[in-house]
Amino acid sequence: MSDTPIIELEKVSKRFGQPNGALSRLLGAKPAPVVQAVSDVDLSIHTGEVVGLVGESGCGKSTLGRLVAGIMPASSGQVRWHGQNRSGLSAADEKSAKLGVQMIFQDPQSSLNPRLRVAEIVGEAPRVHGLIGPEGEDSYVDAQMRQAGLDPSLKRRYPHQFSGGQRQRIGIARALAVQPAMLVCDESVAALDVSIQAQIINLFLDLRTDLNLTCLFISHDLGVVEHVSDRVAIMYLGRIVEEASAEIVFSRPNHPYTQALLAEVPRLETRKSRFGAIKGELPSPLNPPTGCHFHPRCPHSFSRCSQEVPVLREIASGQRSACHLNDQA
Amino acid sequence: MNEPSPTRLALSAFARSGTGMSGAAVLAALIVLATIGHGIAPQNPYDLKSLDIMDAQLPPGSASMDGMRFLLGTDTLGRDLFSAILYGLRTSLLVGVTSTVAALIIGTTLGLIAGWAGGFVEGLIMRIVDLQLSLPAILVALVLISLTGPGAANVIVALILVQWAVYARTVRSVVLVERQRDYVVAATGLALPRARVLFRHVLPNCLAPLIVLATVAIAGAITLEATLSFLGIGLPVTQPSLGLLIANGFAYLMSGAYWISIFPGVVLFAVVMSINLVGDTLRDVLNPRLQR
Amino acid sequence: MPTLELRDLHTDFDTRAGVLRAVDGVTLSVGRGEVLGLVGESGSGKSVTGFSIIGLIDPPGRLSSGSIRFQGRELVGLTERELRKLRGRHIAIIFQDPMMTLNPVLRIDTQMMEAIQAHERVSTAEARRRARDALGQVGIPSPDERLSAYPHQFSGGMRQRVAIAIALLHNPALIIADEPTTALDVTIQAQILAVVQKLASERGTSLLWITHDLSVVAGLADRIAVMYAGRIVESGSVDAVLDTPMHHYTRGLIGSVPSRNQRGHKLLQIPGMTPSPLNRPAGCAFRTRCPAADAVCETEPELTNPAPGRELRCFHPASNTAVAA
Amino acid sequence: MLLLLAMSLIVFVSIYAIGDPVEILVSPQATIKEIEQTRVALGLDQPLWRQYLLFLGHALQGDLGRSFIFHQPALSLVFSRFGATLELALSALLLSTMLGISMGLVAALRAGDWIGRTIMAASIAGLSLPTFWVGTLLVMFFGIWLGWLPAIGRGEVATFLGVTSSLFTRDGLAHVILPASTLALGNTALIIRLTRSGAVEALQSDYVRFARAKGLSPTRIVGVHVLKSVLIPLTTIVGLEFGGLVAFSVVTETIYAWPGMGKLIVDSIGVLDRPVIVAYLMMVALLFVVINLVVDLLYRALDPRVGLRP
Repeated sequence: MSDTPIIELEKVSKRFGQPNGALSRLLGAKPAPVVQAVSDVDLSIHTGEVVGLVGESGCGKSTLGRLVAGIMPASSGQVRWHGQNRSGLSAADEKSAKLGVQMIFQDPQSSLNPRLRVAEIVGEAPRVHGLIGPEGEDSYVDAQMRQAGLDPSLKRRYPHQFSGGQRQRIGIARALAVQPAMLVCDESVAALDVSIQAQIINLFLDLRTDLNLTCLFISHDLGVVEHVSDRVAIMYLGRIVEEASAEIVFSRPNHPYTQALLAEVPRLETRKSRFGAIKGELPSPLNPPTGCHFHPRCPHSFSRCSQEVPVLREIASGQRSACHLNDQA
Repeated sequence: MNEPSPTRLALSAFARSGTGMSGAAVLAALIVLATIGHGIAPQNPYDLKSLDIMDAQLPPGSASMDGMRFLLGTDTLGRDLFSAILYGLRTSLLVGVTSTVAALIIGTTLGLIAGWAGGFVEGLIMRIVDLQLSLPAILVALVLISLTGPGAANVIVALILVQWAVYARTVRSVVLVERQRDYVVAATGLALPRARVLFRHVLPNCLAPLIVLATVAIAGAITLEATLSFLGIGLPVTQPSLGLLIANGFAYLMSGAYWISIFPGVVLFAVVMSINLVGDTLRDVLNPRLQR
Repeated sequence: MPTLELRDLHTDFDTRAGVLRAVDGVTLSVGRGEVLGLVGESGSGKSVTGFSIIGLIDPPGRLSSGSIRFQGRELVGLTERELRKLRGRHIAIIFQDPMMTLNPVLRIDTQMMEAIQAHERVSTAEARRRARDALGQVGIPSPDERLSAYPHQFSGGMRQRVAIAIALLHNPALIIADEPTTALDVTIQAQILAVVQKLASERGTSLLWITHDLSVVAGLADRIAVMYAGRIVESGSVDAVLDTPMHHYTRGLIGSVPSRNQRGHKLLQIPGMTPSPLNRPAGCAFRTRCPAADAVCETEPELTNPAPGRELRCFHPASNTAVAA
Repeated sequence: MLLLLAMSLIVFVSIYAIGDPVEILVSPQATIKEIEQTRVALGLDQPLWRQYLLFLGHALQGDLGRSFIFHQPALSLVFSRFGATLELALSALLLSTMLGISMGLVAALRAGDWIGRTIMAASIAGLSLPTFWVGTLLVMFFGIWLGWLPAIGRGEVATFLGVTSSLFTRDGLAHVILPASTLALGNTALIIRLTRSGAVEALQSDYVRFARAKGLSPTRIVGVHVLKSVLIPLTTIVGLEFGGLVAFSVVTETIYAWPGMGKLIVDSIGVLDRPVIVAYLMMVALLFVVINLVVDLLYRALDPRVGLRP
């Protein structure tokens, strides 16, 4: 994998609620608390790869997804698209970089404009960007809908006339209509029923092989991530704590958080299990613990963990982990 | 095959509502009356030549000296009240609608700018809005009119000034909600031009609360104008609205000439009530939480 | 005598588009100290079943026929006042969304003490002491201080613990849990499951655990009942149903779980989608999506007993082999 | 405070920039010299900014100028009428809040049947009735035709605990009923609607369902769970509406010849008595600041979600 990654994040951070300027304070705006949603994340994704991003609510995985998709600028650090820093691109290159990554959202209800017909939802962006001429739009939209598993005869309908699974397919058709090289799937199957979820996952698997799509697959559901991903990154409170190929993460997890997470996932095979190995609450991102963010809940923590932030580094071939335990041998 | 749009669905829900439809029917009738009023009025109540002081304060149903019937009686100048009400209705509706539409446009524009631009611009606009909204409409109108003097144009300006802030605040808050929605994020991700996202995606989804608000606001504007006229600082005597007609009759209540004040009042009430009924039903059918 | 026994329960909703049969003849029982997992997808009627049991169905919904026996006593036909004496005291319920189940403007102690004093004449001090003990039992640290807090000062997981503490206040014979961990994170879900598991087994409480997640039920329940389109299509012990599912819907559901499949390969999916409750196919509601359906399925399949302790509603049961892994 | 200052500036500039009171004050036969003298005497010859600074300086000492008409300090003039207005507004507030909340709750509980629908229809009618017309009707029916209640003036006042009010005498109370009802009507309708929509929402909420699942009685659910959730947002509205009541008393006071500051301002606007107008507006602005403060404090006290977080 020596070729240039399709997308590369270097020391990327995202803060929300910057302190207000003097002027807006004068106008009475309340100072917002600063939240470090993503801090110093390094991540690279190569063409054709599916990287799973796992974490619990509030860990910053959705924010990271939006940074990758170019919907939000990073507060610091570099996002490189095909090796080029995305913030330094010309307007035309920036647009093509933006179109190159498309998002599939969690809530199929709110991700579609309720006042537009499906044909317009899918066809708008390719038409505006000149990917298709006016005469070709009809057949192009039909093709995109068919590719996403939708009957093109339904294209005069509005989103509210579709079921959840079908709406998710519309969202996929809309994203694919601008011919992206990469998809960011943000909890794209979380809101769906199990049987529909399986259909959408299968659709992703098909599209991946057919179109050689690169994919960042964000989910809290370890089972789904394990099933679709080549590589998996585990996030905890804004930081990536472990990253490795899916086989390694699910067979030999290194970070105590990954281990705990895997132990807590209910599985069909485990009957009458005893739940509850991990203690404590998820800390608030407003007020994260010092040092390693996981140390208050970690069964192995020692004094260094509360003082020093562990670095994400290679601990075995193709496995990176951020834990001080790896320094004690 | 065209599927019903969300707008069509809301309209058909409206058509099923009894109160909404009866309000709409009364309103439609009143609008028709106001439009053709000058044609069907038995006399031009403001052409002094057609008035006869001998006909003054006749009760409803009386006949004039020259045989004309005064359906709703006459006022102190011998003016046919029915005709006066038709003229007044037209004026009231015109003032209410004009000022509301203007305020709607101004408020919506500023609200969109505030919600979309954010930062300093938003802060500035919203401070002004807060200031405006912390003062009751009638007070602001009172002061403005006392400065500029009465007159149709001044009343309309005052009505615009007291109304725009509500729209600005509503539009801004809806825009803030809508722009967080995934479909707007998706439109951004599809690199669609900002103006297109704003006007084609965000704005149409903000319209529902605005329509409701504007409907009710027309009723409010008509009432406020009537109130100002009643206090004697509204429209000029040469162009009386329903409010002024009521005020004119107020003094004669004591002497038993109830009709001079009552009938214009009933019409005013019917106008405001029918608009409110329509607005109330619209609120129900356009409520996004009930929409499926 | 089972703690709870439902027989041919029907709950309908009168809508403008017609009568919606949310629960369409459900028969099930929960024994003393038993955990029954009621599994189904959205719109299957599983939650409505749970609410029907304690009479919390609001118009336009109504319980139209069937029988609900709780500890041998018939609940259908009881007055609201009689039902109220049962609710919270003998049958408790835990809701899905912990952020919404507690009143945001009332303190925790108010909400706990009123639950005690609704059923027992006890002093305020005594009620408060019991509320504190209950908080302690569900693992809330420093319960004395937390009593005077408001719900917004708790995380989602902590709120669900409070809801569980309230449910346990009167030591009920039955707890109906409606997806109580769905809105929670994995690690928090595990904690909640641990609390419920421990307390229910210590006290011999029966649990009706309503969920869409087969994996949770696998680790928690004694028996499973699978619901589809308002009916129970299959039930039996956890091992029997999960290892050798006989209804094709159950098989499809299990096949859809990613961990049962080989990584990167396509999942065994169920084609099509759940039919609208207003427009269900006659006969077996699953036949439009079923690989084994034929003309017979247009008539309604009866509930059969293919093996001891198992019930099934299907004309063409799948052969007793495990789902292909 | 910022609001007060902004108000004073806006009010001052707009009042003093437009219109010339001298023309109204002096007789039409006055010579130019006389006009000039009046101008100097009133301090109107100074540039606008200096007039404002002067005005502000005086305002800080409680001096808002003398009325052109009554020739007494404008502020004390307004203040002397303040009590009557406050009394009217408070009576109306009390009336509309009590009536509005109870009827709103009933409308929510009986949302499906005729009682609920009747209350809602009545509330729309209440919102649609112009205050001045209602006042007119009430004067006609109760004051003139039936003669049950006095329709004009404030009636006898009495002083109790240092507060002078007509609420302490029978005659005074009789005088208050009509104007207060007139003033309260629109507000009552509004509170009914807000209470109903809030209560309907609360009744459908998960926490009410959970409260029912706990086996609580309907009385406790409505009286504690629903009522408290409804009251909190209502506090803000009622506070703001109180300001509206004071403003709208302009109309009511005109109809009932109630000697409050609303009647004073209408009269003053008619003759461009600027110091009185300014004093009235500053008074109202101050009142609004106080109301906002009280509402804010009340809201904090009632809603646990506000102000408790670090």
